[in-house]
Amino acid sequence: MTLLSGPDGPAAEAGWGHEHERKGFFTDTSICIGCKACEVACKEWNRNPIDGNLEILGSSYDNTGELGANTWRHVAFVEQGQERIDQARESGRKLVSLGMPGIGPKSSGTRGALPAGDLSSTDRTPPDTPEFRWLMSSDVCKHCTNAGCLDVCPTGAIFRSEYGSVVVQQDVCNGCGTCVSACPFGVIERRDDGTISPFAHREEKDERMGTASKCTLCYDRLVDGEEPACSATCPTQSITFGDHDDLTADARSRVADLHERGMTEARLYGANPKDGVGGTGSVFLLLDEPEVYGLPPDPQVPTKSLPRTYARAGIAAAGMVAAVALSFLGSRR
Amino acid sequence: MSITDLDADRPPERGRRRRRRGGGRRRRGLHEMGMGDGSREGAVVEDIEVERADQFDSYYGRPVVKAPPWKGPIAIYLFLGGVAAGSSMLAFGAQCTERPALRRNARLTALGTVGLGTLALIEDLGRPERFLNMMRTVKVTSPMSLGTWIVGGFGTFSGVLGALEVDRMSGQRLPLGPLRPLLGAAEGPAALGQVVLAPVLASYTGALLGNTVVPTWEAGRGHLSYLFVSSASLAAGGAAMVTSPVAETGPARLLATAGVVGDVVSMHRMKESMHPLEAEPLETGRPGTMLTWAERLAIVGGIGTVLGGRNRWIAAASGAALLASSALTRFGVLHAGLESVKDPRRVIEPQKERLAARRAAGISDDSITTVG
Amino acid sequence: MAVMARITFLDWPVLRQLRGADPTGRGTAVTSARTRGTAPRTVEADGVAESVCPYCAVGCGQRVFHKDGRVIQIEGNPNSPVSRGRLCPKGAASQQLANSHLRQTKVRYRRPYGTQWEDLELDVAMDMIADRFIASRRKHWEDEDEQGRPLRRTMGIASLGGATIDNEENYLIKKFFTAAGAIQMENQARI
Amino acid sequence: MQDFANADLIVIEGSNMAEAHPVAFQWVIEAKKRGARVIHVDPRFTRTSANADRHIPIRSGTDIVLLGGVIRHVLENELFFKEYVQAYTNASTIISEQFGDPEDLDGLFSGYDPESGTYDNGTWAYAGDADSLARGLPERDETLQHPRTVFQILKRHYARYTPQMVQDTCGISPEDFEHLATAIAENSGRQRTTMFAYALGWTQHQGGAQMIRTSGILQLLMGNMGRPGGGIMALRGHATIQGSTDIPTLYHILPGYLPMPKVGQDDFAEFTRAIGTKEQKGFWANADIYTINLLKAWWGEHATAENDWGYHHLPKLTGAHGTYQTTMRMLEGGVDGFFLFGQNPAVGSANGRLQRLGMANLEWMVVRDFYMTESATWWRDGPEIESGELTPEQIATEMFFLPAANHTEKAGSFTQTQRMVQWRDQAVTPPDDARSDLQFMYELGCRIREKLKDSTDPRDRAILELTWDYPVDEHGEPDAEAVLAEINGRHLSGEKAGQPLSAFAEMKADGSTDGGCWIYTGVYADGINQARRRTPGQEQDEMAADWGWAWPANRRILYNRASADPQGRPWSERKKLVWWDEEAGSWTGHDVPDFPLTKRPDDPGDPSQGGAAALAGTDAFTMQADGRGWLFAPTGMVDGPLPTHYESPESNIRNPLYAQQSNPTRVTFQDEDNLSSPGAMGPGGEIYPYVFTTYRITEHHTAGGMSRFLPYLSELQPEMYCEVSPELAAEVGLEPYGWATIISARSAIEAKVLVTERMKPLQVGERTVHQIGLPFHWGQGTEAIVRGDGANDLIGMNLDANTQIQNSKNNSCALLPGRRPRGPERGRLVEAYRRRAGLIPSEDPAVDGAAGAPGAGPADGTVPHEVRGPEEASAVPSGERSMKEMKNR
Repeated sequence: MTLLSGPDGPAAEAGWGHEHERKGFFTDTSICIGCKACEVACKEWNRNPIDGNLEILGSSYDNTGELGANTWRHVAFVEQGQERIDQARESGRKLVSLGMPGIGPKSSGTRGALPAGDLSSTDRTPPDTPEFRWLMSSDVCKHCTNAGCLDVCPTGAIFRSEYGSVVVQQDVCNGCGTCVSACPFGVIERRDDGTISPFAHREEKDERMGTASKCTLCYDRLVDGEEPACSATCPTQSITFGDHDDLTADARSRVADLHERGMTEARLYGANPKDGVGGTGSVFLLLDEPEVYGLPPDPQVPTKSLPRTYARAGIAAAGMVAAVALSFLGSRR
Repeated sequence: MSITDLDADRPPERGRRRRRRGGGRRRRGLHEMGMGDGSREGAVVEDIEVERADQFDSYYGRPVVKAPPWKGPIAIYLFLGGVAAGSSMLAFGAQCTERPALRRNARLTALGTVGLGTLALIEDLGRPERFLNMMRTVKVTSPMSLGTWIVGGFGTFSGVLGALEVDRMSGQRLPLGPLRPLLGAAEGPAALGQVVLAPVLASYTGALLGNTVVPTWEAGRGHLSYLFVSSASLAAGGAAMVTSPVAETGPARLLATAGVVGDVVSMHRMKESMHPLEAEPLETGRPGTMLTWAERLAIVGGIGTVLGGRNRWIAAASGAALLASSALTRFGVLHAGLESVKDPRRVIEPQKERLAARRAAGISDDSITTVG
Repeated sequence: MAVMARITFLDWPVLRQLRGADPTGRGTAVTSARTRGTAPRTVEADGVAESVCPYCAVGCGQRVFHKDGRVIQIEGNPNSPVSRGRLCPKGAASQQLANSHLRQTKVRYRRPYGTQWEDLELDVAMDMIADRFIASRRKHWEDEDEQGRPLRRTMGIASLGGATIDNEENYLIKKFFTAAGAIQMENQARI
Repeated sequence: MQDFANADLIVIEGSNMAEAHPVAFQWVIEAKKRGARVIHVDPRFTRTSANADRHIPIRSGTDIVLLGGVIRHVLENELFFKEYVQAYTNASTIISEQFGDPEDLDGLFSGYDPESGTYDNGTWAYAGDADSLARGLPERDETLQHPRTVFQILKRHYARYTPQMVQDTCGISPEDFEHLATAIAENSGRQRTTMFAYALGWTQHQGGAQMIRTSGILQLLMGNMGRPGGGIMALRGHATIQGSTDIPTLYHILPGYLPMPKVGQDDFAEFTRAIGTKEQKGFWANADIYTINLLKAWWGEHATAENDWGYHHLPKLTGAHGTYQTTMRMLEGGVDGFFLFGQNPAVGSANGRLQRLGMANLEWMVVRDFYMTESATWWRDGPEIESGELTPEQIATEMFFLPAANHTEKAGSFTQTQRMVQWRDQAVTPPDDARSDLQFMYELGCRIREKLKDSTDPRDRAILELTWDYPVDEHGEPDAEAVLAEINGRHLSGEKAGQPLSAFAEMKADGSTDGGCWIYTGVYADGINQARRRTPGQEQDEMAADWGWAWPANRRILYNRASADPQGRPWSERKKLVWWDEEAGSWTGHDVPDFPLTKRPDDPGDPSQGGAAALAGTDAFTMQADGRGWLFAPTGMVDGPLPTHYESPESNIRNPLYAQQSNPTRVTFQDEDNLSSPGAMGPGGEIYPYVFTTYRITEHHTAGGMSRFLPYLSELQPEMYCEVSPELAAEVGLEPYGWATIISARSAIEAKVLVTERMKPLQVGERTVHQIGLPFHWGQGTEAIVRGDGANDLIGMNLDANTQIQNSKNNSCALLPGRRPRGPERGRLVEAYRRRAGLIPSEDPAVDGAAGAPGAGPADGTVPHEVRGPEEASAVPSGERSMKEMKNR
């Protein structure tokens, strides 16, 4: 019995066979305009409550704060100056020199009818607006290959769908909250409050109250052949939905393209199946270190070390048995 | 800056209200309210201001991972589960070594604590009426799932044994009817089952907390089970010292003493193994205070047990101290964990360090961040 | 427990774990009956109307799903060559625009110097407005200017329209107001 | 919209496109992916800047200097598209000898009348004899050397708009200027095109129409008009704001940009000749036909040749009757009744206080909306109630709130920003008392007609004779398609009687056809609702001609004749759009050609006939009386034929170019609550040292009536805020995310403080200019989910004379840390500042501080409640420019 998902991919390992391609998102933050349509479309489709006290949160234009029980798409806003941009460019460049899977052959295929000037390898002049930048990025559940929340769920409320996504069955979940502590990205959360309409109809009952809640990759749309609400609405297609393999390939070529244009700050997040969660179903193109966006730099699914943890628990149990036995042996009357 | 005399008529600034959700989680501290440059913020965690570290990046100081929605009842469960586990083992020993009072009291303690503990566990669910959904599956990847089955089994055996003891105490006046012989026949198997499950019950909670990404628990992954069985031992010993006559509590005192030693040692070793940022919540704030007192009470209780354990009053007092120590340990560890998520540095710094260490060691193909 | 009761013994996930391809209980073994019957709410719609977003002037296509006389979902129309199915947050919130609990669907009336809103029949309200229109039109009627040149207009009535009223509506308003001589007719277009 | 993707350079100026038009921005991203450059010129670094290749911060209101600088750059360095300019613009046209330029008159054009504050544009005319001029054949010098050619005048006019002047006026570094100018020069010509996009960042200035003109001149010089990926994209802000100017609910025009008659125009022929003469070139020559068809549509059989087609039923204008003039009239008690159709002036119009006081002075008003907006509830929870100035018991206004049907509850058409008419199908019926405006207006009309049916008063004839009979459904909702059919027009007699017209060319002057809006003729061609055509975009080319219907004649790019060279060949293969097909003997291409189909490129035109026949084969600008794109606008603009920089009236900077400080034709209203800072023209200007500019953000819509009542939008931007630079925050002592009070000469509001490097102080000469950003979506009330002070309360009713649109983008204010005072103290704070600025000296109240100052508008403070600038501005349809001008929202 494997604790972690094997080479057949997460859906196959969860009993689904190979009928469906694994689906996912590619979020290209370099073309995000921070409009938050994804947040709204998500809430509209899923009828999720609003978040917060209707007060400015103090984080640029971000007033929903973070992913949580009610907000399944969250747009981060980060304002940065020159020094930080240089650092980001440098750290991106370093990733290349680390000898990681390198950038593929240079291609300018996406350039359209006219070549936009010669961008040969020597010309690494970074693009304009170098003094300041405003990063925007739409975050979402990662739908990990090895999903902590799914692994620790005691009720089977969380399951791996045939699309490889990780979905909570809100009719099953009893709100134990274990999954919340097992998500390395801080995505899943128990819905303990929230209302869609702040003034009217406060009594309106949300039948999903008290259960764990997060992005379902719009499972209830995928079964009908529709794409998720957020990617469908994204004006600039910063969010795209599709087969995971295709998206990862797109992501790689996009990052190569940006590097070629001198934007060495570009990097992918979640596209490496060898990482601590086995790669993510939602892949991101970031323009700075992950932590700048509130993402963990080296997430590890807890299940990875579970055998060792269990072994420790076993030894401890054995030790307790021994201690009790010795106590009785040591206090013979 | 006062420009007109009318300034005096302005209403006072509203205090910054906290966000409704997330309980006491604070969305921003003073530093984060800087320039909106989210990339470069010192973090302010509740009540403790951490100085601004220039090397540190986070998103407005907001947490990276979330704490589980666990509150007091979970700490109570951890505590009571430990007492139940230890008590049942004492009861089994007492049964084998014919210490009837200890056996009876320990069995009743086990039943009472496991029962209350289970109620506490249910109480903490978001949808308590769906408690039985825990029994839908058996998931090896879920300590909570396995734990549920352990508690379920242990509770059942405890029920049988507890019923027997009550029946005996009441001079077989329980309206058991034809069940009485069955119950009697079940005593052996039930006691055996109970004692098999007990140590696992005491130790699995370490895996439950350890198998998370909550920084302090995650870092304590390798030690929490040791700490918890020790705490269970000293608490169960303490409980026996409170409930049972000194004549029969010799093993309990020994177990308690061993527990104290294990408790103190494993806590220290756990902290030593941690990144300073991960250990910090165990040493500071309310959890730190609780854990300091837990240690003090354990030592006091331990000394009392060793030196005055044969005196009924000193034994009882020491037992009470040990029980309190165990409860504080559980509360302390729980809250230290909950506290540890509030500062994103506790997640980011150790992760960056381990990533850097792997890279330094030549492993560079397992990063979540790539360029191709 | 209601949920447990509905599950037949053979449907018990533990047994499905043992029987099936999902021994770790992380996929097919643990799905509930409701999950297996998942369908989007849009399939239950009585119909889909093709519409246009009412916010800015880009003119994004919308598909309006409705059921039992109520809008249940509004999405971008992928066929639109302008918007290609995409919507901004406002467009994406248009279902709420229609169904927000704050929406006012009854006539409200406030009498002069009144301190509260009152109820009023729509029919009565329309009649009152028609009377007032006629009276105010007469009261401020101007046949000619001070030089005796024809004006044929009234200054007693004004209107200000948003720019989310249809071309056909604008046309009728312009037509009637102009015929009535009410020239003070304005629109968001000048703001 | 899709045409953005064809551009090689996109200059977004005066628009925050990514935030205000996110879905359209996909085409900008598309263009970027195809290799285009995007430059954003804006006072603030916005979400648009974040996705541009370069952001150039500019001092608000100085766009004419920046673009004038680029014009100078391309003229001096001969970088303009010479062939295009010679063939398609009026560069070679010679201007009247009497013309005087601001260069000679220190900021004024010839023909200025200081008494009225208006221009007589007679001296701006083309040179030539009257008959030739009438036929669109002025004197020309094709070598462009004659000193009075438009080309030479233009050169002289912008000679001092140097990079140094740009720096000293706009606060833009020579490097940034160089970048912009070079990018535009490099991305124009045969092979490449540049597109401009603007929005209210240009229109909401006193002089905003001229900002748009500046980009028009530049685009003509660079040969970017009428070509793919070129032109000027007006990004309008409301679903059918284009439609509501085409088929206007505006005082100054009739459907199809026909002007409203003015007092004294008692003769029908005289009226139509003022619009367009039969001899003149282009399509305005048929203005009489368009008018007759409109009158036939309205008064049917009662409109006959004998009674001038019912022309005398039309009311006459005596001046501007815009929304702000109406507000003043309300304050004077001259208006009894007021209808609001989904509009929220208490929050959305300039000087919210005067708006509310005006409404408090009515006898009755009707609010038709979805929600209880601030304009429905001001009498119980408005700021004047909070301050204690008014109580409901004192307010006589009788209020009717009638719930409106929303866009899913009625069928009808919207015209989007690119003139494309799109039909909406009805999904559901409106709930309870909610009704469409169509039904409301129709039923109100029926009731009024019923009540007047026995009237013999000649005043009522226009109402009683009106064609007012539309089929209704079982809920009483009129059939919107029947209305659209009337707008389209139909044959009234002959063999086609009853059939819809298919093009405005079919309209007749003899009463045998009708049509409510000539430019929309064709939208119901063949009895088919063309606006409802929905061939999926995926199945069409980028032009998508089979989706909806664009006026005129389903043409997607106006003046597309100019996409071909004078000989009719595409300028380049890459920028091919419309060309002459010699074999077929007609124009053809990807779009509907904007030219008489079979007129050869070498056709000299027939000046003896008017209209389309008079056009030469190279007269690409078919709506212009001379067939040319106007670098120099002899008519149509009330404040000058060439864009000229003036400072905003409240600006604390002296005009670096001329002694004339501010636009001499600007319109203002005298009221104790409509005062202005004297700016640089008086000592009091320093009391209001900072510039504030208002704007829209993605998460909200206009005055909030369609967003602040929606939870999902409210949570995204829950509070009113101001954006300030770190430098300004330090100067004033503002705490990040604390509160600030912003005080203008009109009002004081409070806002949360966003301290951000996105706001950059600009060095302008000796002065550091701090600009403050204020979104205008919030309003004080109790019904919306999120509420706050309204930025429009700070703004005065000070208008552009061309458009009568207020200046929202460049006003002055003071800034204090902390919240504003409550109750009556708020008013006292405003007053204290006014007093310090000398706006209300004790003995001489209500005098604009700018009055009498050198170079200031001459009549400031002397004309009570009146406007300067004649209303005929946008009422005269002079072709290309005026079409564009209509788009200034």
